[in-house]
Amino acid sequence: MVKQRGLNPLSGVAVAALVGCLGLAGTANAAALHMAWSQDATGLDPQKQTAFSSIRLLELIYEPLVRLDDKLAVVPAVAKSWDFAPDGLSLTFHLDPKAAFSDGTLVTSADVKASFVRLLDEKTGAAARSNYLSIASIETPDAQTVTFKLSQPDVPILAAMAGVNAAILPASAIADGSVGTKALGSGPFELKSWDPNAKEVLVANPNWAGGKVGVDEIDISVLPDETAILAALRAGQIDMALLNDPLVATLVPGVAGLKLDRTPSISYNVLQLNPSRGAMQDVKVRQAMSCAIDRKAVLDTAALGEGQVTGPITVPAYATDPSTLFCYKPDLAMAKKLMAEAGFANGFSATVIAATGEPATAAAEAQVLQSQLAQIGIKLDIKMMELNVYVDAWLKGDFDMAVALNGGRPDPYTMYNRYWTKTGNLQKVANYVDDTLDTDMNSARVETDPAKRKAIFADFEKHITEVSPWIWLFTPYTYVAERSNVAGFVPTPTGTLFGLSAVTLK
Amino acid sequence: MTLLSVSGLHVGFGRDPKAGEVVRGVSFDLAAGQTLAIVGESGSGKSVTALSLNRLVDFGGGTITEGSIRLTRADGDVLEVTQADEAAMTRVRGAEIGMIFQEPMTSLNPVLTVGAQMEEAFRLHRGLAGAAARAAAKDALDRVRIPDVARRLGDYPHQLSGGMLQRVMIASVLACNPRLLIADEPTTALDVTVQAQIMALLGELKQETGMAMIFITHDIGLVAGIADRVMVMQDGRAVEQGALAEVLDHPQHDYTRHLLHAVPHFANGRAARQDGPRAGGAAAAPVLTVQDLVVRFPVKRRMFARAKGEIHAVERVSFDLVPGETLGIVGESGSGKSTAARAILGLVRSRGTLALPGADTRAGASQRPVQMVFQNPYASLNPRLTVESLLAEPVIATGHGIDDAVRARMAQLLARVDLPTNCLGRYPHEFSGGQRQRLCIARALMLNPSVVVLDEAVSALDVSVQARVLELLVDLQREFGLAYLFISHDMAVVERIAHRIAVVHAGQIVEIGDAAAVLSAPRHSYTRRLISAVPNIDRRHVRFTLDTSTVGSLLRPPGYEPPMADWVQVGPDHRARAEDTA
Amino acid sequence: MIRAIFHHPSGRIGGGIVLVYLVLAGLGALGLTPHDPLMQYRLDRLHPPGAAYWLGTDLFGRDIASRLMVGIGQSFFVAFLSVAAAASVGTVLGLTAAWVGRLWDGVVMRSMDVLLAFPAILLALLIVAIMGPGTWTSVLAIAFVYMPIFTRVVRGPALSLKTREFVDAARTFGSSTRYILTRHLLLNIVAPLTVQVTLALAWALLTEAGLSFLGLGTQPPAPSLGLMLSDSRNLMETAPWLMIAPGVTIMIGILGFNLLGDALRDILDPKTRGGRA
Amino acid sequence: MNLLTRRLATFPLVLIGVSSLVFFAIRLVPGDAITAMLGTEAGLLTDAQRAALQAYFGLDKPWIVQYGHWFWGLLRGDMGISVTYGKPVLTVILQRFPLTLELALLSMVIALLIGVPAGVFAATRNERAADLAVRIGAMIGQSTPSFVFGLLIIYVLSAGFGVLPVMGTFTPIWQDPLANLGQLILPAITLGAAFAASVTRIARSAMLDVLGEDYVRTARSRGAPARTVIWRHALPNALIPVVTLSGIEFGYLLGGAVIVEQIFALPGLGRMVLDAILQRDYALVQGAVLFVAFNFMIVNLLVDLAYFWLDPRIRAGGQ
Repeated sequence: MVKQRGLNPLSGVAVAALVGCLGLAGTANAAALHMAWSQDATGLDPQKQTAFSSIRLLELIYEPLVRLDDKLAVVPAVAKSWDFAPDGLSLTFHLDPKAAFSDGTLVTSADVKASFVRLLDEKTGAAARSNYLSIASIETPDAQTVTFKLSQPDVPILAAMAGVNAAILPASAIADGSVGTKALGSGPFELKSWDPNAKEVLVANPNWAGGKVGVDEIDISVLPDETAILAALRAGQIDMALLNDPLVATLVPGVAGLKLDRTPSISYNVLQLNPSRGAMQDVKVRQAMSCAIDRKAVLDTAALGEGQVTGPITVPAYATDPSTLFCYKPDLAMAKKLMAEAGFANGFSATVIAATGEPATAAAEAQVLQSQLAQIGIKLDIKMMELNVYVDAWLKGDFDMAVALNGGRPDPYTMYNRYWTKTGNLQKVANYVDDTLDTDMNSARVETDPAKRKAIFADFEKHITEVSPWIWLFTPYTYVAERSNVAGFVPTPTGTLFGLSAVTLK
Repeated sequence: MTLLSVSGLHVGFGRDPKAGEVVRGVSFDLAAGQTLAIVGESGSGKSVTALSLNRLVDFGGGTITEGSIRLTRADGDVLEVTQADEAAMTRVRGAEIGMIFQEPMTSLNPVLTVGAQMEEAFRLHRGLAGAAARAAAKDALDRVRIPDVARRLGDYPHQLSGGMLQRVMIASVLACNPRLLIADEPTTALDVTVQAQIMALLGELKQETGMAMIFITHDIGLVAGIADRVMVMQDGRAVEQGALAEVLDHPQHDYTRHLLHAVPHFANGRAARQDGPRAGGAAAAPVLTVQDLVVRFPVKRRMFARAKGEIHAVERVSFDLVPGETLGIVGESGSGKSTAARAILGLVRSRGTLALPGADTRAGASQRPVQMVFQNPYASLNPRLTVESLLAEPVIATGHGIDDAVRARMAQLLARVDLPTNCLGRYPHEFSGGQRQRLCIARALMLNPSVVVLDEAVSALDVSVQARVLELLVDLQREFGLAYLFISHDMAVVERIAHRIAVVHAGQIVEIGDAAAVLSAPRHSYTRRLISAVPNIDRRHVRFTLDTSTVGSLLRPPGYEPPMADWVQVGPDHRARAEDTA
Repeated sequence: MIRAIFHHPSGRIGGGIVLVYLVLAGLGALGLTPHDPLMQYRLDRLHPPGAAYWLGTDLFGRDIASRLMVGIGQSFFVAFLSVAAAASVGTVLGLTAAWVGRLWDGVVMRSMDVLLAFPAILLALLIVAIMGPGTWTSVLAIAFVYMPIFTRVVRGPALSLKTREFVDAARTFGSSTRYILTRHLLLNIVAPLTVQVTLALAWALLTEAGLSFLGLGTQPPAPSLGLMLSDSRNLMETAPWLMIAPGVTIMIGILGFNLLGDALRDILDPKTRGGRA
Repeated sequence: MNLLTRRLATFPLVLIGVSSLVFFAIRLVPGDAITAMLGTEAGLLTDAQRAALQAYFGLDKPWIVQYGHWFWGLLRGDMGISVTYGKPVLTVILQRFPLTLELALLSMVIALLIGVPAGVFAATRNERAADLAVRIGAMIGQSTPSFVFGLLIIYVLSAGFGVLPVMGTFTPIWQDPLANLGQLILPAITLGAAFAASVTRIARSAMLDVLGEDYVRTARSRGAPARTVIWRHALPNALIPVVTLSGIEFGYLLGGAVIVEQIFALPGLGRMVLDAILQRDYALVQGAVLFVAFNFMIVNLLVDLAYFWLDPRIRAGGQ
């Protein structure tokens, strides 16, 4: 009697709730694409934001001069053509006359100049500035032409300009300081509303030079839990989602009506050693570690085999076949021999840091590495850290080893000069000075012949895996899950969502 | 006509009620309109017997294991209570059997108004609701002479005094005109004058309504005034029962005789001690002198506001105490007698002069010449310390270690208060109340004090235990030359132990002097009222008169100083405060 | 005392569970597990429960049953230690606040309000920043979170004990404040404190799981129940046993502590001890 | 009212304590808004760039100056600007608060509707099979982490029935009450389950105490049927500990239920605070913690007022 009193009203509420849920699920508007991701953008200033979660949103709103296609080739964006001067000291862009910001004003060379002046201004605080330091001056002969005068030959600068960090902003917005608070770009979509960490709504930019986009609107929800994203896909509440965790992504193909795009990314999972510390100062110890680690096993266990074993260079155009690299076939006997030669037959102890959930597989990688290195007597102590705390320690180079997922760049020079040249900004993080690496990097910068560049990078890759300051593991996949009503999405290795401009809904 | 017939009743507790029997074979008959008094000490099974009659014992974890209880109902049917189901019992309770309990303060629901609880009785058994129930409740309260009824109905229990609450309880029970009223120690928690009022009320109502009553008490003195028949219980059995006069005048059982004679009964000063050190006229130097002791508690309204007044809890109390003497301080609850004791021990802030002349002239005098024994031996011993730790505490407090001398003193004192000397490792809950109070006394004597303050030291004990503890106290006094300050509300007990008596009322001493003199010839009107309220086995079927006067508020405006009192010298050692005769 | 627990119906179940857990944790600590809890059997990754692996294996091919045994020890170590720390500091603060009263009471209780209102995550992050992540950090963070609760739990009864007659008696002897606080107040708060401790142990087990989410708890590969549970969430569909095993272990453990707490409350409470009023 | 003013007087003290603690605590944790925005790319900044960004985020002055500045703003009712949201802190908080408040209320209602009757039921059947069943049920509720319970609900609904509450956004109750309820009911059940379990335990033990009281015996002796005894006489007296517990739990819920908000993707206060901490949005963390602390104290006050209302003895003057 007592029990019924309490339960009757409650079961009524539960029934009402279920009815409510049923009624509300899947109320999709025909021309709107419903999307979800687990991490939201952290800001709207395309020149300043470096987080991948920000870039993929901003790439839909802003356009750089050029962009990369799904083969990582440079293709037109705001600029419809470009050429290097024979001496390699100037680079000229011809703008697309149709290119316009979403408010209808045309993109002119003045906007381009203003954008790069802002990017290079130290007061802006744009981290990407370091990629464009060879720009000596910018000339605008006419409204559709821009010439960058370079202080030294810089081939990779073109690919570097393909990122949204080099996006073209309206000169007027730069002048009135509204960049970062109001998103006004020349990309395929226009930002209608943004509720950080909750939801953003994008609408098609009618003035986009690239033509008409396939959907009128994109509603993006931030669902922090990836299991919940999968549930939302199942229930038809969203059409498309980005996933990070292979444990969740691999479930997608098993669900009727869902498909999974997996694209090898150019970012890489790596075990960063600190060659300035303890036993790791000895190249033989680092080599021994490289030989002891079974990269395929790390990939199979920590990421369910979702990814590809990789050498340092992840861009397909320049990459060497990993199986030819030093000790990419695990060789425990060799590892033990090297350890003995280095005088560490009994191994040593060290600490490895990793960020919680960044990447999702970090803790798992650390544990597999720990168990593999234990075979040659290296006792690893794992320290998981909140991301910011980790970044703080990483930037100070304050670690023995670090499990990291580092971003890739379309050009290996842009990707690695920061670590392996003597003047690199992150040289202190790498903590390793090597003449060969420095020379290779600097010659890759000035060399314009792709074939010669490829040879330089092959040499770089062979050498760096032999001296083994870091131990490269694998490139992960980026995942896009779609319901079967979504068509036309083309993923790229950089993980950009620019392909959304071609998506249509059935 | 037999209303209730109980035969061979056995009641037990716990998972195995047969093994845990508390009532072991009680039989009695009760005729309509008759009053049966059940007398016994704690653990005798008297309350459990009563609770079995309406099966409330079920809710306390008890089970009737054997016997029968046959209740003749209003319609003439006979109900076998031991077999009745809960629904039937719900109809019997309240309507046919009403019950009032010992603690009026806890027996009413604190979150419901008095009126709401009164009305419930009318709603349940008379089907009244709303205004009709309210009117009935008002009538019922009028019947028990509660002043200002309309306001009282809206009050919550905590706003009423104990005596008032017990009247409310009685009123709500009488609401349904039960044919049987069970009163379980209804006056034990009340002051003696209030007790007299309640007894008077019960007697009067019984006469009016003709209901039968079972009156349960530990105080055989109280029985005389109300009962027709008496049943004496001990260890779950009825050891004697019979008509009132039979039992009181010609007790057959040893235990009844013990209750009647060994237990203190008030004798109007005839039983007062005659061995006082002042008896010869050559009094020794006082060991404690209290001059103009004043205790006031500020009453604040808001945090930062000035005090809005002061409670004058103790007002200019003066007396002295010579070695070997007992000063009894009597008064009712709220009179300030305990506060005065606490002030002497330094437990509350006070003004006035406290002198301990001669305290350190004795050999082996203590650093703490005044010690105290508290009212409740259950509360004044830390339940989680062993006897050894308890006895050691006063010694440790003086900075001494526990050495062989201290242990020897512990053993000696334990032996002296008749506790086994091998009990040092035991905990308080392993002792009975009397033993615990002996332990408290031993503890107070550890530091060899010259004055012991005994605050209601025997009030919580069973009557026969009381007598033995009093004897022990007298013996100890003689042996150690102790001076006692004996605080009690119980005139019979004070009479047995005090050489001198101070009567306290509203924070002031109204009469002080030789015990026999004060008790036999009280001068002050308050003393007289107090003495006349004390129950007495010789006063049978007395009608007490109802009196609803209350003690006025002790709250005075800040800075108020009462006028000096005038004293009347009544006898050689007997003074009383002068009263306005107007 | 032990006999009393096993005579009490819920005490029997609760005591039994706790005993079994202690035995399991003991065996785990001695290394008497079916498999090495850290050994990664690479070929048997995500193996369902069966004869070889009683409760299956995890993502790395480690034996769940063995990890649970060690994890019980680890989790209970963290829970016990943090609750012990919270209880002792909270008790001292609660006791002194009640005894001294006035300004000190205000300062202590308002500080506890500050702590109660403070997000536990920020507190944990701060402690990690100072001490680095690991077992001790979780201990300290959990201790900080529960300290105000213990302070409140102790202060209430201490305020009422302060007015009890045996405390008055002690004051008439001139006993020192320390003696009164420890022998008279603390000793008598042991009963509610014991109950609170058993309840807090249950919370601590769950809080440890929550901290592991942020990498603030037990560091891998050491198994703790909370870490095992939080690691299992994205494998819920692939390998449900990963969630069920630690989940049920935590549940039964908490059940055991709560039942034991209930029994202790009944046993230590003088009101129910005598059986009859 | 004495109580009310005394309580209110302590508010500023606690708030100053909370604000100072949170101000310095968040700054002591490694990492700042720059690393939160740029991650490892922060290493590419030149000194001048870093200085420019520090000035932008207001991190360039010594802590004590920053504190003074912030505190002075606080006194004028200005909590600063959130760097992630680009809006005044109070605006951001007030935007998130209705959801959190509603979720907390709904969970408490669920908890009380289940917990109180279940606790009373168990108490009246002390140590019998039904009591044990309720208690085991309660303990399962109490010991199931909310993420397990929440994920199970989501999995069962989406995989089994293909339905799910709308996630990611929040429909305020004044716009569409039904949609609002549909969104909040599952998270509320998830939170309410554990909450109900605690209420059940407390209600049971309080009822057991109260059922042994003299006045309950009095009510029975008056012939009150079991229903009246339990609901009218015993329950109101047993409610005080239930109110205390509900107050504490409700206070915690008003600070946001991080894990449940995370799983059900609800933009509530808990997630906002967590995100703000992870993004080192100092002004928002400070403002939010202060706001939560203030709510916590208001709830404490309401609990005291509830005692006041429940117990006439407290009403009379709090002895």
